[in-house]
Amino acid sequence: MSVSAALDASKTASIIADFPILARKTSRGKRLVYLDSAATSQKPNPVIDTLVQYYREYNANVHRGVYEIASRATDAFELSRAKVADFIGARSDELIWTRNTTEAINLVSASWGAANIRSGDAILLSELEHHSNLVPWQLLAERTGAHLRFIPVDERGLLVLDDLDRLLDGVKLVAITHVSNTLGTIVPLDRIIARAHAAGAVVLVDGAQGAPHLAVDVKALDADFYAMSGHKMLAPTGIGALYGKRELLDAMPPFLAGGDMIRRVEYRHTTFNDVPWKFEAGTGNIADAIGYGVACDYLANLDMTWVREHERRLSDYAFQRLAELEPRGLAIYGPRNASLVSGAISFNFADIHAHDLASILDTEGVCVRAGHHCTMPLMDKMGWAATARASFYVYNDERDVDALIDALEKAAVIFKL
Amino acid sequence: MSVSAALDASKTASIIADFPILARKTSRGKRLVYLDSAATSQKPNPVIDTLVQYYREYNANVHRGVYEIASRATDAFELSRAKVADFIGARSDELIWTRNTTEAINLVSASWGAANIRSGDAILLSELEHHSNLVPWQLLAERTGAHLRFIPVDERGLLVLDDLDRLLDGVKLVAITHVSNTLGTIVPLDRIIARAHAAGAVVLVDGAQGAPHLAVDVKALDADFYAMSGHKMLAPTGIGALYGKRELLDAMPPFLAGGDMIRRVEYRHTTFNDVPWKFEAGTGNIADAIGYGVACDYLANLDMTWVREHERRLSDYAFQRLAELEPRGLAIYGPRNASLVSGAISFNFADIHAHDLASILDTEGVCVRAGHHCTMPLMDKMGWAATARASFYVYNDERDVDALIDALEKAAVIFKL
Amino acid sequence: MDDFYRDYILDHYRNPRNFGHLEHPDAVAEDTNPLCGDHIKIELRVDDQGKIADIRFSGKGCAISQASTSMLTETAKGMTLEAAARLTKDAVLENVGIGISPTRMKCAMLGLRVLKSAAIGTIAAWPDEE
Amino acid sequence: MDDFYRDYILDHYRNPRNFGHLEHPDAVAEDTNPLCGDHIKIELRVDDQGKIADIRFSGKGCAISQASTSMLTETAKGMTLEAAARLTKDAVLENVGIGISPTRMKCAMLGLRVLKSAAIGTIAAWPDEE
Ligand SMILES: Cc1ncc(COP(=O)(O)O)c(C=O)c1O
Ligand SMILES: Cc1ncc(COP(=O)(O)O)c(C=O)c1O
Repeated sequence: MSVSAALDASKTASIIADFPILARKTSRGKRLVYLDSAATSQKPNPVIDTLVQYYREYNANVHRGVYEIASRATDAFELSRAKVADFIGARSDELIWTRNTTEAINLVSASWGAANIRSGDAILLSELEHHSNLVPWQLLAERTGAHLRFIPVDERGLLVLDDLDRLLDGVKLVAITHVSNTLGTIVPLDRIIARAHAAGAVVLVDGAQGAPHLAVDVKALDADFYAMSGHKMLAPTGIGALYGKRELLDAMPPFLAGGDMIRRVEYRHTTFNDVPWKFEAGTGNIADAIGYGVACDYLANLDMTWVREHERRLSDYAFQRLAELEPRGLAIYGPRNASLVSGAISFNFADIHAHDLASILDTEGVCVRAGHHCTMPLMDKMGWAATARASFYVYNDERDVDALIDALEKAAVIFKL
Repeated sequence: MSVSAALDASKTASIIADFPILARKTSRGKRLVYLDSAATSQKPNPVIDTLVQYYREYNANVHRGVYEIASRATDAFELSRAKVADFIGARSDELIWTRNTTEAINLVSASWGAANIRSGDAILLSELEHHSNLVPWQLLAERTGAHLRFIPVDERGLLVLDDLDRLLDGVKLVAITHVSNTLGTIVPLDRIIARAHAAGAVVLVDGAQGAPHLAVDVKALDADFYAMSGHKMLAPTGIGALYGKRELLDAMPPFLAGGDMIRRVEYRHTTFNDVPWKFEAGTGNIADAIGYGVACDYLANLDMTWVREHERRLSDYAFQRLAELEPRGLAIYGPRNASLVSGAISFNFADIHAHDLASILDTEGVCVRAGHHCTMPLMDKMGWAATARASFYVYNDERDVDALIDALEKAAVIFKL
Repeated sequence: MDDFYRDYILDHYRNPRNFGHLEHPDAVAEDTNPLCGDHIKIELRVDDQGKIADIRFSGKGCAISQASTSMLTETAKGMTLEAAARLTKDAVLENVGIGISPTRMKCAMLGLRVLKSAAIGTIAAWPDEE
Repeated sequence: MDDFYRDYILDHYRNPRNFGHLEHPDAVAEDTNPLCGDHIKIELRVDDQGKIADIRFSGKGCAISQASTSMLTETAKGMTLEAAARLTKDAVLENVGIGISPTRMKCAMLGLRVLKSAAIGTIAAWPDEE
């Protein structure tokens, strides 16, 4: 074992120690092998402790309270906004709190979309998209008379960009994922955004699987909108964020209406608050927003370059080990190249349905997701009824891959492969 | 002291012991006297512990995971929905998770409103409404060409219902608060809902200040929609709920679009899931939703009749003690009758601006809110630039009222009244 | 769950009975399990006495949904529509003969839901939620 | 914050200087503090040399916003518009002479923001966020 691998093992061990759930055993006494971080990540102690500290020490509504704990809560809430913004290279006045990626995308479709999309306009998506970056645009297209186009995906799960300029003709908006949650494919955003801007389109990036795994700099990317979910990147459930270029946000009509997003209200007329609060109606998810900042601190401290490298190495190892089962019927989907994917691998094993496979793996403590992964159209196009998906994060290591392989061996026995 | 008052003091003491924040001192060494529960409530240990347990033991995404912790998370999430529904007399398939009251109201205005409100229709609100139950209807009216009407409020802060039937003429929707957050006024919903239904209108109740303080039975009330916020009723921030009659919900188009709310998705067409999931797009606020059920358990265990009686008694005492300061210029707003109000009292003290008053009270550890309380139009109508508001909940007692009075005395000295 | 996959379950999964289509079915229903996307269609031929004279199912799904539907078609053949409409969760559980974990209950009940929908001519409730 | 309410602050609050309106002002601005609803309007008369020859403010607010605006009008009188536009947070803090808690900073800065807006003819940034 080389020195750097040893160092890395000790770093991973200290990360694992921060996640209390990973020390637990399942009801069958198995070690918890959590390979479903693409669905939601586990949370480290500093994030959990932040929630407890908030509720035990300074829980109060923000922005309007003049007393001490309200002031502390407001400061922590806005400081956290700055941290999350900074994590993706944005300014805090360009970062809107949402519940999750889905709400962030809906915000753009309801506000920017309603103001800018007209009958006959085209919206360009890719065939990789998660339902959350597809259905909002279907509904917008239905309401406005716009139409959808799709960047095609090839049989390896890579986008085919040959026709990109033709596809971009007449397009007002490109809404595209950073990373496919089903195949792990990393989308070449640089190229797509540059071409889209050249064609005069605005670009929204679905960063649900990007921000947790890759170093993101929205300014360098030149994304117009970037949507993400805290719960997939060590933060609590119920908090997400939308980055938007300030001039776009300023020009957009409000989304939800109510307290906090207003400046002056009369019975028959209202003027709205400044960005970002214009888009935040009602009492926010204060505790979890504060937790999101701590999660970003944690990741920044690990260093996102390290995170990416760690996951690349782990994927590489997983591809190797899974290949051992190919002779017995294991099929691996997606690019199969750790440099092209970000920590999620889809597969099927002979004629074992993915749900049955996941159930059997569960008896060994191995948690994987099975099904359509909220990408039904992609599944249909690829001709897969369902796949099993193993996804990795900072707290996974080679032992977890080994546990997966052992559990797959057990499934082979049960299904008499 | 009578026996029942003594019993009650011991019950209150045991409640206080459940709220860790109340044992803290401010930076000036004062006891924390929290009188801002109308903005957000404090959280008892069982709720905080629920979050910690979720994140340490069974954090996983819900609905689609087949492994053990995903199953436990799904069960807890849906069981909690049943608990919160039961708390207001509803069935779990009529209860939609939202972030807060504001989102619940926006859901109805975006979905039911867009499908049912047409140019020329009238929407009836009251002059008491919080911005969250006003601005969404202003925007809907603007979009659709409908117009708003208002049930007037008299100088005591009570609704004037003499003209109700005339006001209801041609009205499609009545959107009305259960309790005024500024004046504490309890709205006679029974009468309004009966008359509204007789006139063929659908009724949405803004229950943000109702559900935390009064025993609510949506079926007995016959409300069509009831909106509420967990954070005002002992639950974590970031979770709320919308109750809707099943037949209304079934007929409504979706609100936000994305994962979880779909049944079948193709690139160009989508069919939607059953109610309530049809209205829940993306990963929900799982931990806090589970915490909301625990908060309802806590309140149900106290008994909402006791909660109401406790707050009535405390308001009564507060009205008495505040009256002592009237000769020195204290002005009490609202009905001034503990039977007509639910635990929130607005006041001003001579020429001390409410913000200055709140700052001075803060130095004594007394937390009150100052300003327009998100009811600017009501403030304008009443001619108040700002008021201070003290609001009570289950963990407050007479000592807190006494602390408020002592702090007001100090303000009188500082301002040389 | 690992004990679930017994020989006869795997046999029904790999060799489903009454799989396919009918030429002119008298009743048809289909449904998707929203949780996993599994889809099942059932076609019925009904005789003069209102009995299920023939039955076919089609679709894709896991061993649980496929095997339980396969067994269910054997149970249903010869039943009246009324009797089929009254079938409960227990009928499926007896067929499969082994505990189903709550997360997989919908998989096991999908076929029954579709059968009952075909029998009553409208969408039936989920048998595990009745 | 309790030491904030000194005699001279209360005096400016209860007897604000330059309070009211000008007949034909050369520049006007107004703004609301979104956090509390306090509103301040400032009207300026500007002489040939671009100096603030007269100034009036109006509106309602707390002792902090009223007193700090009242003092600020005294500071501003005689200044050029350019100089007024360059005034910073510190000018206000020097006037009030005592610490302002972060929650009340916007109250203290509202008048300055309005003055600067009037001086530059468009909405100025919040002086505490520059
Ligand atoms: C009467 C009333 N309605 C609506 C709201 C909005 O609640 P939330 O901010 O939790 O959405 C509040 C709380 O501030 C309220 O008091
Ligand atoms: C690529 C992608 N987009 C969007 C989403 C939706 O995220 P959320 O459910 O947090 O809104 C997900 C997560 O499931 C995802 O993987």
